Amino acid sequence: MKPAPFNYERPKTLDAVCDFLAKNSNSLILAGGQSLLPMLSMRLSRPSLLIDVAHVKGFEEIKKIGNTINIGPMVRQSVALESSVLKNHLPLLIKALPFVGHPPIRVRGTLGGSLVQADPSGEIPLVAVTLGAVFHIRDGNDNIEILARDFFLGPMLTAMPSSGCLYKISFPVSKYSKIGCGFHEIASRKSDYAFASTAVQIEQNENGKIETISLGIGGALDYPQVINISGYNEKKINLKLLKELISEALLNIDFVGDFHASASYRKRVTIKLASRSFSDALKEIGYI
Amino acid sequence: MKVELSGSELIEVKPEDLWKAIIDPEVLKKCIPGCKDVIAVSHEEYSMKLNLKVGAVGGSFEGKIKLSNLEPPNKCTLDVSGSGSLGTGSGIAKINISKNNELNSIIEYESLGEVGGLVAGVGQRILYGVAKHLIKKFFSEIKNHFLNDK
Amino acid sequence: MKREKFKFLSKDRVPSENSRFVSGKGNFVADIDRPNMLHVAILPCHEPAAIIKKIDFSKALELKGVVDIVTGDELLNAIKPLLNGLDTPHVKRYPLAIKRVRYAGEWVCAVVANSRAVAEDALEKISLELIKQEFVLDAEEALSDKSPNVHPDHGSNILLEKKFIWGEVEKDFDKSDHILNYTVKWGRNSTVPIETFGVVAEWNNIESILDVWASIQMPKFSDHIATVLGLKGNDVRVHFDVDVGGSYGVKRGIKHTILASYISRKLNRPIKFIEDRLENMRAGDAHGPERKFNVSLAFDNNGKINSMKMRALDNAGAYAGRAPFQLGKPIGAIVGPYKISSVEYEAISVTTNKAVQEAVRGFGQAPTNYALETGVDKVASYLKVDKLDLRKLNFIKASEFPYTIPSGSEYDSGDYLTVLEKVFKETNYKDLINKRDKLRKKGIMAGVGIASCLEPSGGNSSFEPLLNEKNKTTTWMESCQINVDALGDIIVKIHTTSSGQGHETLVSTIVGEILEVSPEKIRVSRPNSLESLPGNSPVGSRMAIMLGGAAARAADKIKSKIMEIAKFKFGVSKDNLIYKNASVISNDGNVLTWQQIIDLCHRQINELPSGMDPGLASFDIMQVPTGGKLPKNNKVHMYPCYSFEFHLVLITFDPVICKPNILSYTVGHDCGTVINPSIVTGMTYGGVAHGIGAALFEEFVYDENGQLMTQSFLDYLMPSSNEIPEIKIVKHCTPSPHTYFGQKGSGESGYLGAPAAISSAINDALNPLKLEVSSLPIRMHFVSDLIASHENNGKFKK
Amino acid sequence: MKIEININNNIEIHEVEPRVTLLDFIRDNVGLKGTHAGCEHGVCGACTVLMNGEAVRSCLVLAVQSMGDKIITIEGVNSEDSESGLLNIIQDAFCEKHGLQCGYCTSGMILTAEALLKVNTSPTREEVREAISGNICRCTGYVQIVDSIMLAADRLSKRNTSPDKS
Repeated sequence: MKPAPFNYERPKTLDAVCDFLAKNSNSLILAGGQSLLPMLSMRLSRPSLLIDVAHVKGFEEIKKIGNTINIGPMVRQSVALESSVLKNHLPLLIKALPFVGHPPIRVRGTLGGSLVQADPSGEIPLVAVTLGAVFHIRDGNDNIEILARDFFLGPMLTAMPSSGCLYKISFPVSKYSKIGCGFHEIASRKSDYAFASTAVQIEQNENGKIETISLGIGGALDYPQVINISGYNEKKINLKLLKELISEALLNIDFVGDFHASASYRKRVTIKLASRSFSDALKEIGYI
Repeated sequence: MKVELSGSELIEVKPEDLWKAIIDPEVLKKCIPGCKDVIAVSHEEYSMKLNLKVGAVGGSFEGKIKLSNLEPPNKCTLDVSGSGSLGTGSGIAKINISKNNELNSIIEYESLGEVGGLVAGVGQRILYGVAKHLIKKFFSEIKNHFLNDK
Repeated sequence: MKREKFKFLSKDRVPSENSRFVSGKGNFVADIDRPNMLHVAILPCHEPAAIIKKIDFSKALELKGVVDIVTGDELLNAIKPLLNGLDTPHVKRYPLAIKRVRYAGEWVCAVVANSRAVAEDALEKISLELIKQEFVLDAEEALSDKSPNVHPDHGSNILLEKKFIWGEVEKDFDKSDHILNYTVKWGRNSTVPIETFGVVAEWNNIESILDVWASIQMPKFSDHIATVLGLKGNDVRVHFDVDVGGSYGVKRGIKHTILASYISRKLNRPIKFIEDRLENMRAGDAHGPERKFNVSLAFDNNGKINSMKMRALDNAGAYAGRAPFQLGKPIGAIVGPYKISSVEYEAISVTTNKAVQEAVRGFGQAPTNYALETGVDKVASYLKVDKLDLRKLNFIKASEFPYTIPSGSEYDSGDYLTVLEKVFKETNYKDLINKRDKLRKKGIMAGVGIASCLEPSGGNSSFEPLLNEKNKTTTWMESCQINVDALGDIIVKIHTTSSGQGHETLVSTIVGEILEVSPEKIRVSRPNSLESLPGNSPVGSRMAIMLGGAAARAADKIKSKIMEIAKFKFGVSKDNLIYKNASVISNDGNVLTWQQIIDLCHRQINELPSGMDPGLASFDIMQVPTGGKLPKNNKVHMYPCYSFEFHLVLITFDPVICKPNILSYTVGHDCGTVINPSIVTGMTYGGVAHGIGAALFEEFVYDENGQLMTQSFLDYLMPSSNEIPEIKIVKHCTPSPHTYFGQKGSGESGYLGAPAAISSAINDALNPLKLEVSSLPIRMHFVSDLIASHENNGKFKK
Repeated sequence: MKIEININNNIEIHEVEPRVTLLDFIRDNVGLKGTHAGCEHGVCGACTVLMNGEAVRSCLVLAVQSMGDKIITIEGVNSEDSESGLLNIIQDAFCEKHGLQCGYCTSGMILTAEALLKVNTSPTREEVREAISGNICRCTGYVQIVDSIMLAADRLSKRNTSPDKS
């Protein structure tokens, strides 16, 4: 199990990265490599050039600018997990990260790499979709912004242009006084590809009114999706109602099944995990 | 691994034109995702080269397309088989083109594919989703083809 | 020897192998580099059945660094088929596919290159022209006349079909109050060591000798190599000082070794072939039993089980391998720890278009135990009696040993009820049931599982003549050599590789015990096969008994010589001499020290009794205790010793998610006298973990097209530290009358009962819903879907 | 490509193809055989090494990526931290508690334990289980491995709190 031959470059600027991408149509970006290396070793992936972006200036930064958290694509998952900015402003991401691989994977694995990899069971893509992250991509001389929920098209399939490079991920900071969140997932063994995962964030204003509810589901579908939960404004929110709303919202969604987990199982579990995630979120804002 | 897919697409072109397109090597080459080459070996058999890429996964395939049960411009059966660095693939697709109205056709397909080798053995989790996506892409390219024609 | 007198035995001593492993100094086969060495990679064929029309490797040969490409056609003319032990001359197996492939992943050709990476580059440039053939995957279907034959020349898919009737089965069925029929399935799983199989083969054409370093656990390995390659036995030198990175049965590697050795001879260069994980999972010796059991139990109103009919149908895969014999060994403990007076056993092994099965921990015993234990649970459930009480009622009592079971095997010793009592002191059964009931009231699925079973140990091969009448083997020896050098230091030689069972510690402890020398001072050496005495490797849970036995007997011979010398020196009878602390003391106060003994033996032959040889050395070749007989009337005494284990488990799960949570796991274990407690304890923990894997996670899954869906560790799931609970082990010792110290085997412990216990617990949890699962592995979605489709579903949903 | 990597405080300079993993570099180029290949696709953890003090899987890193990083393998693990010069406290604890059998996963386990005990000096058994959950062991059922790491943690904390004791 040895990779096929390829060339290797480690540019220091985004321009240089884009230059390599433009010049070589069969190049791939190496952003940590925790998913890419197995694919290379099994020869499922056969780039002629690997562009290691670990040394690109600014790619490891986490910054809060105004109401936006900007995250560089090379921020390691283990670093993100310890980031006080992320702990304060993106608690959902902090709850999701421990489910990503095992500790040694998170030391090397990056946020950007995980997003572009677009594994259907990826936790970070699910959080990005749920929180409405925006991906900033440079393609040649063009800067493109793609909303997370428009980015993922299928398993490992994204709207990334073939010569594009993700250089920044921005997450909106909640404008409300309180946020509550919950993240739950189930796999055969902890850290396996999730059969189903659910991410919930609830925002509450200073008067205690719930302003937004976001539910994202992953693992059970071809790519992470935001589930529109409607019909809660009129009534008081409770778990029973939410569960009904979730079940209703999932009615027409095509779940994926395989020998590890049937589609019907994934659907039932998604409902159950979504309820748990809601329960956590509502508890955090003191609603229940 | 078995991959069963069926569906239908509305294409804004007459059945006769659609029929011509889907048996035209040049159109197939343009519309099959990753296709590098389609050569007609005979009226009913094409050889094909693919360079498929799904995210970071990619590999080359060589294969054949055989047409049978031809009932122009409505029906045919496509028998596709190939192998390459990622494994083997084969499948049968039944195609039915019908007239929707004067300008539109509906193409219905029922396909049963088999994927074997490495990609089935390590990627079974995502194969179905990828296959769905590729078929979707094929039809959107067919639609693009007619749009550009206009 | 009495236990309480042990100086080193049964004491918590640090195994001597440990220090080299914790410092990264193990000598694994992948670590061995030879000058001018070449590397091999394998081209698999991904069709389950096809005729090979053409292999075009011309482009691959052009690649820089590629030295040679070998195909099956080449091997066909150069070597003999691998040996399979059965009388099936038309089921021929070679390292590479000959003319046709019979399972997806089968090896078609081998590329030899300067590096493994280049060899893999070349694989991509080989093209195969194939004619697809019909294939069969299911064992029942393979039995049918309508199915394609995996080996057309063989004429059917049946490798072995044998029915045994031991005792008055029909009579016992007639007289019983009830009969219960059931089917259970054991999924195709295996032990999947973290080290794949590897071999380095080096032919020396000047000396006509083949050196082999391989990560093996296999009896008669060098004989097999020599036979297939047409060499003399003394042309093959297998190095036993290789550390093996786990085996638990599967590290056979004969086809790998034959291939590498053949290439080495052909090219006259050292060949290294280390399987990668893909090669290993598809077509290495990675797969284990896949078995379906149809069982009928006949029992009385009070729960007494009188008779059993068992049909075991095994899906051997494409070639014979060791699969058929894995139906044979369980005959030695076919009734488990129970008094069942008669048994009908039908063993069927069929070929299918799946990868070949090899030996796996327990050699078929774990599936059989699972089938039997599931039945005992079912009888209890049917009669509405407690499943523990039912077991107690049917147990063979301590006073009844030695106990001969219907198939002819004699159980040596045991005290099952005492083991249970001890377990309940650690984890009270009633408390566990109460805990379960409390959890159930909270809407949690909860079940208590138990399993009691035996580990036949002391590895004999009596199942071979039983299943193949042409085989007349009655010996399955093991040996050991001891030399005390001129400085008085002890070297013990053992003639096998070791894959984590601590053989060096085993023999140094035993020799140290007998000679009363600290085991730390004893060096254990593992020479090559040319410098070795005959042995049969650590199969069948035999090394404590057989290697330990041979070491003890060899040490006794040293001691006897010393006593002879002392007798001569002091002119007194043996009764007046005591061997103590490596010296001999006479009752009149004379002392012959170790140093003096060494001087006499190595330097002063004139002081030795006349005719006595100089030096102080011995060897022993030991026959399996109680062995040595051929089967008679289809009955056979299988193994000498029977260890006992009792598992008690509490499992909970959410009725929707169904992820099993093992809240409590206790094992009672009686393997007689324990040589090294931390080794035995470790193997039992490991065996339980391995059994939990088989019960819940592990399976080589084929799809309906014959494709292996689990070619990597992404889909073949082994338990991690998160899935294995804190296991409690409760020890008891019923010594075996047949072994030197009363020891029994323990290498398969845990694995033999854990799958049955886990299944028992999950079925107990499902029992209130009148649902059950009867095949392994028990996947979460299967249980959840089962519950969901049940009409009572609503009231359990929370 | 010519690359320089600091392995066990030695600067290793070798000519390698970019496709060579850090695992193969350590074993084949540097010749340190204590780092083991188990699955080569990042699941089993047998190839774990320390990179800048943290446990990583050397099969999931290319050698060329590691230029500038400090790698410690099992052969270098006792260099800073051994009283006898032979085995360090964690290695000793694995011996004593028999936290191994065949020894194949052991290097990876010990390095994972090193990384854990650097950041968490007194872990609970649960934390130890979580930390080693990416390292598959087929022999031990993990119990004695957890015992070993707990013993090592205890000894390390005792040593660190009583500097006089040597």
